[in-house]
Amino acid sequence: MSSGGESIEKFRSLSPAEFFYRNREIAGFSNPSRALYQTVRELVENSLDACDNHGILPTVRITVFPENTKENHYRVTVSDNGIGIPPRYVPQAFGKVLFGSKYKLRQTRGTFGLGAKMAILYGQITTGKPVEVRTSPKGSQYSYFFKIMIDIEKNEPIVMERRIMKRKSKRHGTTVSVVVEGDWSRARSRILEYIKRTAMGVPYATITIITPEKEAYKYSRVIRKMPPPPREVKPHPRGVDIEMLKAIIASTKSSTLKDMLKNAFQSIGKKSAEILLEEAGIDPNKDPRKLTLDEITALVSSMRKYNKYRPPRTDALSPLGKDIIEAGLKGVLKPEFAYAVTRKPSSYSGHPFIVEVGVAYGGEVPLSPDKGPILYRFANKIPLLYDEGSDVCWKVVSDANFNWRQYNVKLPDRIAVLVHICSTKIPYKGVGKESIADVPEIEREVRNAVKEAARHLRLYLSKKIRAEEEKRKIMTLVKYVPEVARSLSILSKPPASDGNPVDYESIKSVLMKIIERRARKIDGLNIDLRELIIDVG
Amino acid sequence: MSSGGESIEKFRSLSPAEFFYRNREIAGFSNPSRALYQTVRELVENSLDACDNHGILPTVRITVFPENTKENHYRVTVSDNGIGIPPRYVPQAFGKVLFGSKYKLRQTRGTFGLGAKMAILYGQITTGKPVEVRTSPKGSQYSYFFKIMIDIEKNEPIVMERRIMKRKSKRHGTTVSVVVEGDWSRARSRILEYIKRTAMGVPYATITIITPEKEAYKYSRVIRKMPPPPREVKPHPRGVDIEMLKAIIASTKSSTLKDMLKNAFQSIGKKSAEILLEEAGIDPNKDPRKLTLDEITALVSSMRKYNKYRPPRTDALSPLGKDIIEAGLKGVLKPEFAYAVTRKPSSYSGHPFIVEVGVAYGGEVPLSPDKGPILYRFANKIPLLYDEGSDVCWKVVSDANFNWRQYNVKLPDRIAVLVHICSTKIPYKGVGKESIADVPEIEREVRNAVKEAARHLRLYLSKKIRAEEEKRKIMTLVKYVPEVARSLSILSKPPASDGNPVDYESIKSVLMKIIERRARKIDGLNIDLRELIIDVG
Amino acid sequence: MTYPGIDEIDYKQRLEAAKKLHEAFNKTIEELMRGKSPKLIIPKRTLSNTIYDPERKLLLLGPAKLKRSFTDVNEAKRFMQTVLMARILYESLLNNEYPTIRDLYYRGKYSITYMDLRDRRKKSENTWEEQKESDAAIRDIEVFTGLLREDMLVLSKEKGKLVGRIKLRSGGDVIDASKMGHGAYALESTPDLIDILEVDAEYVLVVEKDAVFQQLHRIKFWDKHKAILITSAGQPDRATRRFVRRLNEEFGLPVYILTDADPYGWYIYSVFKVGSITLSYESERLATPQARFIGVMMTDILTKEEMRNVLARMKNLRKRNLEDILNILRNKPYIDSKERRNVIIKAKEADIKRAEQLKGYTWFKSFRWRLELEAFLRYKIKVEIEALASKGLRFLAEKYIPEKIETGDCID
Amino acid sequence: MTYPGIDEIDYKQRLEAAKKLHEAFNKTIEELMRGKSPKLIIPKRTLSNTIYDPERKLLLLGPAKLKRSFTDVNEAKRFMQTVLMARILYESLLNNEYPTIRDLYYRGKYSITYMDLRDRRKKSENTWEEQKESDAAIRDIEVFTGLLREDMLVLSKEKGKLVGRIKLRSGGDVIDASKMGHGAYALESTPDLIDILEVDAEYVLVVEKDAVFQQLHRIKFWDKHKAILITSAGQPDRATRRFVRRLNEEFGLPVYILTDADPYGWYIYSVFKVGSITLSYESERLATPQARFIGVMMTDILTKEEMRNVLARMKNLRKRNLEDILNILRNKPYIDSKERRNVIIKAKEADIKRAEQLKGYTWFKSFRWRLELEAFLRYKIKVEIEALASKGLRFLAEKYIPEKIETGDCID
Repeated sequence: MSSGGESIEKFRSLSPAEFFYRNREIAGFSNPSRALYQTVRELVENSLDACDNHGILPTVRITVFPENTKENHYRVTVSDNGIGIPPRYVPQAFGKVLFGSKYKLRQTRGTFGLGAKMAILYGQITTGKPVEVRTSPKGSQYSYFFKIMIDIEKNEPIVMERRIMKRKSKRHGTTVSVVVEGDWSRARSRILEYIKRTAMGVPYATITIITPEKEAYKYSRVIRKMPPPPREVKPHPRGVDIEMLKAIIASTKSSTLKDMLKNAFQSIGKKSAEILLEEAGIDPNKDPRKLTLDEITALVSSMRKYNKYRPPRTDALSPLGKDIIEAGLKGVLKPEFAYAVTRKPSSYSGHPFIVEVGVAYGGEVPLSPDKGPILYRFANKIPLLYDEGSDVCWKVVSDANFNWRQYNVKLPDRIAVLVHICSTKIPYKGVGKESIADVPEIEREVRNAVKEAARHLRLYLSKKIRAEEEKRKIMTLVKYVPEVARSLSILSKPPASDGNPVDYESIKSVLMKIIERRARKIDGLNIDLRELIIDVG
Repeated sequence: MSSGGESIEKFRSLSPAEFFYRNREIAGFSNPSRALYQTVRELVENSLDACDNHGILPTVRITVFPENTKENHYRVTVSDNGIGIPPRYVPQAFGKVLFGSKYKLRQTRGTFGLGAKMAILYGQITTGKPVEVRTSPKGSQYSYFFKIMIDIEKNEPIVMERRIMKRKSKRHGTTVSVVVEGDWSRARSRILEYIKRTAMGVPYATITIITPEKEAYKYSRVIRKMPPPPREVKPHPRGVDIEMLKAIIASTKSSTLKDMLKNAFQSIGKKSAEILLEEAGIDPNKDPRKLTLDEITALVSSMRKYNKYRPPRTDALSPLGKDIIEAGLKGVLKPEFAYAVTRKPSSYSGHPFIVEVGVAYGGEVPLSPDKGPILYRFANKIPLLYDEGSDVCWKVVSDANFNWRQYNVKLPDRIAVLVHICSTKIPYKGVGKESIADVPEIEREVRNAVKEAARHLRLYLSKKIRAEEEKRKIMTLVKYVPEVARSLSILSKPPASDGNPVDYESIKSVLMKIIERRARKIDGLNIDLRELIIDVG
Repeated sequence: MTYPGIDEIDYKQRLEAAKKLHEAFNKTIEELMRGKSPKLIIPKRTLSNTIYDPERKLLLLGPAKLKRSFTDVNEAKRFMQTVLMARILYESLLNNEYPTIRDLYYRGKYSITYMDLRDRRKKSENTWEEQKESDAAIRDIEVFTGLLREDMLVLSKEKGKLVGRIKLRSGGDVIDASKMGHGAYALESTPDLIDILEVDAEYVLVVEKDAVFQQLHRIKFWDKHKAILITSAGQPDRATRRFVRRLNEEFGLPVYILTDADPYGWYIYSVFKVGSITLSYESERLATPQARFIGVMMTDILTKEEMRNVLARMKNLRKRNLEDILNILRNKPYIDSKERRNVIIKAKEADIKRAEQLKGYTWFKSFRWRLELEAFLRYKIKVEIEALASKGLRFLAEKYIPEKIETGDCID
Repeated sequence: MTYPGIDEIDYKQRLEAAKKLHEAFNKTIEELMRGKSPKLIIPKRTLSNTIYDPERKLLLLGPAKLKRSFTDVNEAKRFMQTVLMARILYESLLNNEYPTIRDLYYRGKYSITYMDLRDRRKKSENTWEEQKESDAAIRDIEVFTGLLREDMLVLSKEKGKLVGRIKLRSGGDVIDASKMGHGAYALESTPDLIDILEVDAEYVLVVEKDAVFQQLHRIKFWDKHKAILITSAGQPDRATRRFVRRLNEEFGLPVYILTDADPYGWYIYSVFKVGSITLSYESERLATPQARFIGVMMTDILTKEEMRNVLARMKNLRKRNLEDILNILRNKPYIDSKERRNVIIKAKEADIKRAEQLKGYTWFKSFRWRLELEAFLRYKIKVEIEALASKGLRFLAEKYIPEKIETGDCID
């Protein structure tokens, strides 16, 4: 076909690895400082997922060592005691972009199957060094060692070395080691802050980092309670879209639409399936494979509008829970009051999510800014450090949008809010995973959770205020008794000394009796008020 | 191999279409309002590229019409008079993610081969409607019409309809039409602002938008001068990385390293090739295919450190140029002074870029904020509207980082700065393409460009101030002459009326002579100063 | 009571005041000793209980009372402060002291020490922090007992000066205010203890500004025009007001007030005439309802054209008012528009607010006052007495003041 | 010159002043008419040209002069303002006016209209905007001609009052200041025109505060202690200062100054004694170098323990100083530490800054003044005269003042 024009475009296809290699900034690898931080982060999060998703109390050890000082190359090594990786998957898991274990409906820290590969890709581009992986899968008798590089054009792994070793101990886990060009001096405080906050959100883990200066920072496990590991679940119908329904139809084994809906989705039973199909005007017994595009569109529309589903199943999610959050806040911030809320599950676009909020007040909590409380954001247990201002959580808790005065809090005050959002899919604003997008469903849940926690705070504060108030009133009277008695006593003496003056003690005594009458109405006040008086000199 | 553990991970691969379908937020499709804006934007930018990259003065027409009011579906249609698309490429260009014409070293507006496909993907998910494309390639006698959907799992196009028509007129170009779920009322002002700024940066285009309310906004071409279209070029050696060099080695036809360097890179001649290889300690006549990984690493290192290359070729770039920028600023802002700078090309990570800066001052320029001048950002002729605060350009021009006082500007003032960065690859912070990352090379160029423009502004301002100053001095004396003459005249009369008073006119006349003596030294001042006096009443 | 400085009149006054103080509080004490919670019933000094009596042309306290109960926690501190102040005043009277209000503040100020119920710690609180508080206590006692502070021999800073054909007896001396040279007689704090022996004058001219007073005195204005010249040197103090009142009340002398043409000057006039709004209980003895405002007036400087603009703003004008206007404007403006440019001062936001307030007061609702205020609000300008001096002192003394008194161009 | 109010003395003064003014400016005019750019050579009134003369114990203007040339664009406006003010003063003198400085401001203020060279539009500019500017012009003329404003019959607001055994002649009247009843004699603006006829007193007591003056007067302190009692009612005006100076100079009366113990009070003392720092050219006639500070002193209220702390801060103490201390502290503190708690006021930041400044002045560098200032800076507290009243008026009149005078516990 066509065409003799002098300036015809040339078209070609691009592998995912090549795409991300060319656009590494969008995943946070924009400069040596940021890249080093991002590398640590991606590897640590993979390690934590390999542990707590499988009921293992995590022990993670990070080292950042200089590899080639002249060229600013650093070796980042992260070891965990996780479940390990089946050796047949290792090459692809580390050498093929968009390959991984996280593409399903279950809460994990990493989401894009991209992070670790970006670190490897970046290391390979900047230092030419392969990634080194040593893994000891749980239950296996062997340890496996790999050196892998990525064929960027083909998006395929190149295994440069592979070894198998018989293992003596039962210790399992994975160690990943990459060499990247980095800028430690500028990344240092970022990385240490990240590790500290991570430890705050995962108080059941032990995390150690050893820096190029050979300093070790260790955060030891403070509780042994763990959130239940998440499980994979079927999608929730409220978040269905046309594309998803088409995929389900293509793979279903059900012979009627009704059955298909029941089998493919959570929260749909016989009855609701019938209602949905009636709404869409489709025969419930129709063969799913015979649906027209218009029928699919109608069915999606009715599934999204129906509002009597059971809430999404929480099995896929792993919230921290009230106890862990409150323990974390108390341990780190030492407040006079702490309260946490775990909301019921909800969903957006078919992804279930749970919002958890903790509020810490008073005590040693640092003073907040004027514009809002101190905010600690977590997404699937990951601390979010940057771009706070554009995060939906900040939008909710900032003073401009949340009426803190209504809860007896006048900013700035000693108040901190922790928000944890867990979901099978966190809607990040960018691949850098630093802020969460304004999804209305999430915004509403965060607001309700903050309100609920703030109500408990208000209750605490107003009780405290009332008790103080009553005592203050009594004191107000008692303290003035001596002067009033003295003055009235002096005024009672007529100028031309006839008449009948009243002495100080008598007046004082009458005044005290009047006050005691009043004080008796207050319960819990059992003290001789006279002891409070210090007579006038 | 492995392994009877109870909780083994399942691994699988993901197609790029599926990846972006799941993560559409990162490309800016996070909600109906944002998605509608992003859809318009992606299609308009593709249209402009199809014109001015090929020397065609662009005429672009956009319509946004309601398609299904109940479900908030809008049809967005964008037509251009561009070069058209060869029909054999149409299905993949619109139905396969990461396929396109833009994966080469040449400045284009779109970069990721992703934008239009994301709009199509989003439309398909939310409305189930295919994209409709009508294209009339330049020089062909036919028009082609397609309806295409994307097979997301396979990342392949599904052509639902295909027609060929014999064409009468010679008019060429492409019309793309998608139906998406949108929120026009919230996206309206964003979209109109985007169109306005686009027109500001491309004053040689005619752009029309027709809104759902049937209002038409038309920006007509104001000049016919166009920037020269960019051409594809070889990479610059300063931005080489290990991966790139490996790819070049794999495909080179040269038999010696020296030849390979000369052929594969711009700015390398015989001499510099020899120097580079000597630095890396490699025989210039070695067969490239026999290089070890260590040698490759050494060569990359020496290529990146060498600092005597000719600057990168500008053929791949299409800067607007001083004239177009100044015309744009003057036309839109009506300033009393405007000056623009086009810097010499530079490069970062192997990508050439050019920075252009225009400064507009005084006149009808609106008052800037305290924190910095009004900033108009363009990247490859695209206006950037959002996330200004995190953009490298804001970092450079904000008062905190740029000493405006040194240039006689005290903020707030009537000052605007336009920054245009063009490059074969703009380092955006996110796929949303709203802000540019802090790449040191770019930051330095922007700062130098702003400094250069600001120096011309300072020159203008200080000349203006000096001339005014001289005149002011003369006025200062002249205006006080009447009162001084009167007072001295009255004081000259003794109290006991003997003595010799001096009259008003005589004193005035002497004073004026003294001033005229002084004024004669100022050139260009040719006026009888007496005319300026208004005598005391 | 053996100090040589004690004079008979002061001593008599002391005894009388002390008796009243004792009696006023003794009732409360007696009730208390019968076991009742102690309280003071005090006339309210609030704005809402300040009433303008159009008959007597005075601001007076209305009938509202407040009950200051010791057992009301919101009132306890003020109760304590009130009895504390009463005691100090009582003691001063009995000890032949002449305290100032600042003295009283110091004498009553000390730290009350007590044990706090809440944390069982020793704490302390001052009886009062600022003189504002002790001053309020003095005022409470004034309205509670009906004794003014002067009656209790409290002295205060006095700025009022006097010259003219008048003879007084004070503290045993006879003073002839027409024999003060270029200086003047400075008034005392207790003008009720002055004997006015002889008055040979036709009116009293009160001048807001001390320097203008001196200028008029220097050219013996009072001698030529048979006037008593008084200056309040700004906001009038109580003694000056009381003395002016006595001259008017006891000798029937007309009183003319000369101030700047601005809300501040008008308010000075208002204080002389009806009393201070915040201290209305004093008015009965301090205010001079017959006092009249002689200038400077807005109408003195506005052109006929401008006056028409002002009239256009005013509603409900009667025909008689319009005739008045023609009459008023006969000799005006005193300052032509060219001179004026240099003597007018732009009104500030606060001035305008103040004028809006004045507009609301009954005694500023007469036609002539409305004219002044509307003129001010229309043109937003102020004029000082000194502005007339741009035409020379003789203009003020020989034309402006006499002409106004003669033609009756004064505002009541 | 036919106005009846003109008196002989004033008229003579006018002619003399007018002649001086004319002569001073006529030199400039003559030079100008010879084609020279006009200029005025004026003694500099800057701080750096203010010199303390330790011999005469006075602040005086130094020898530096400034050349105010009309053709210097930075000086042109001030040149215009200076000759404008000279003209107005000259005219006032010749017209028998008694202007105030506010009058002069108004008389000289008008809009200069001119055509602007730059845009050929009519523009205008006021001769001066604020009185600050016209006041500066008056001062320039004072130093330029050697005439003080009083010499030019410029009147000003006067706050000074006087009682005691003294007879004066002013404006033809004879005034006996011991016959003022409870009131007082208010001083005039031109004290050099007063004839002091007879003085039967042993010293002059100047009291900063009017109310304290009234208290002392009320108990006839001046009679019992043969004193002349004067109040400056705050910062002293020029007439009060000149009159005090005359009493000291012409009659050899010791002068004692009684102020609050704070930098503001000390500065008042300093103005009486050596003159104002910003207006040092007046000192030669207005200051009283012999005046002594009688109190309130920091050393009046500090305990011996506290005094030791203060001494520890002071370097270069000689043995004699230490003996002095013991002597000073013999009768002190006058106020015990419990009373003190309620009468001391915490110093503000501005007070401390001011005290640091005072420390730098030569006349505050004597041992006794260093003691006061260091005590203030160490404890950062202020004490008012009224604080002594917490011990009763009699304490002040019968113990504090007499004892200090007798024992010589005053600061020079």
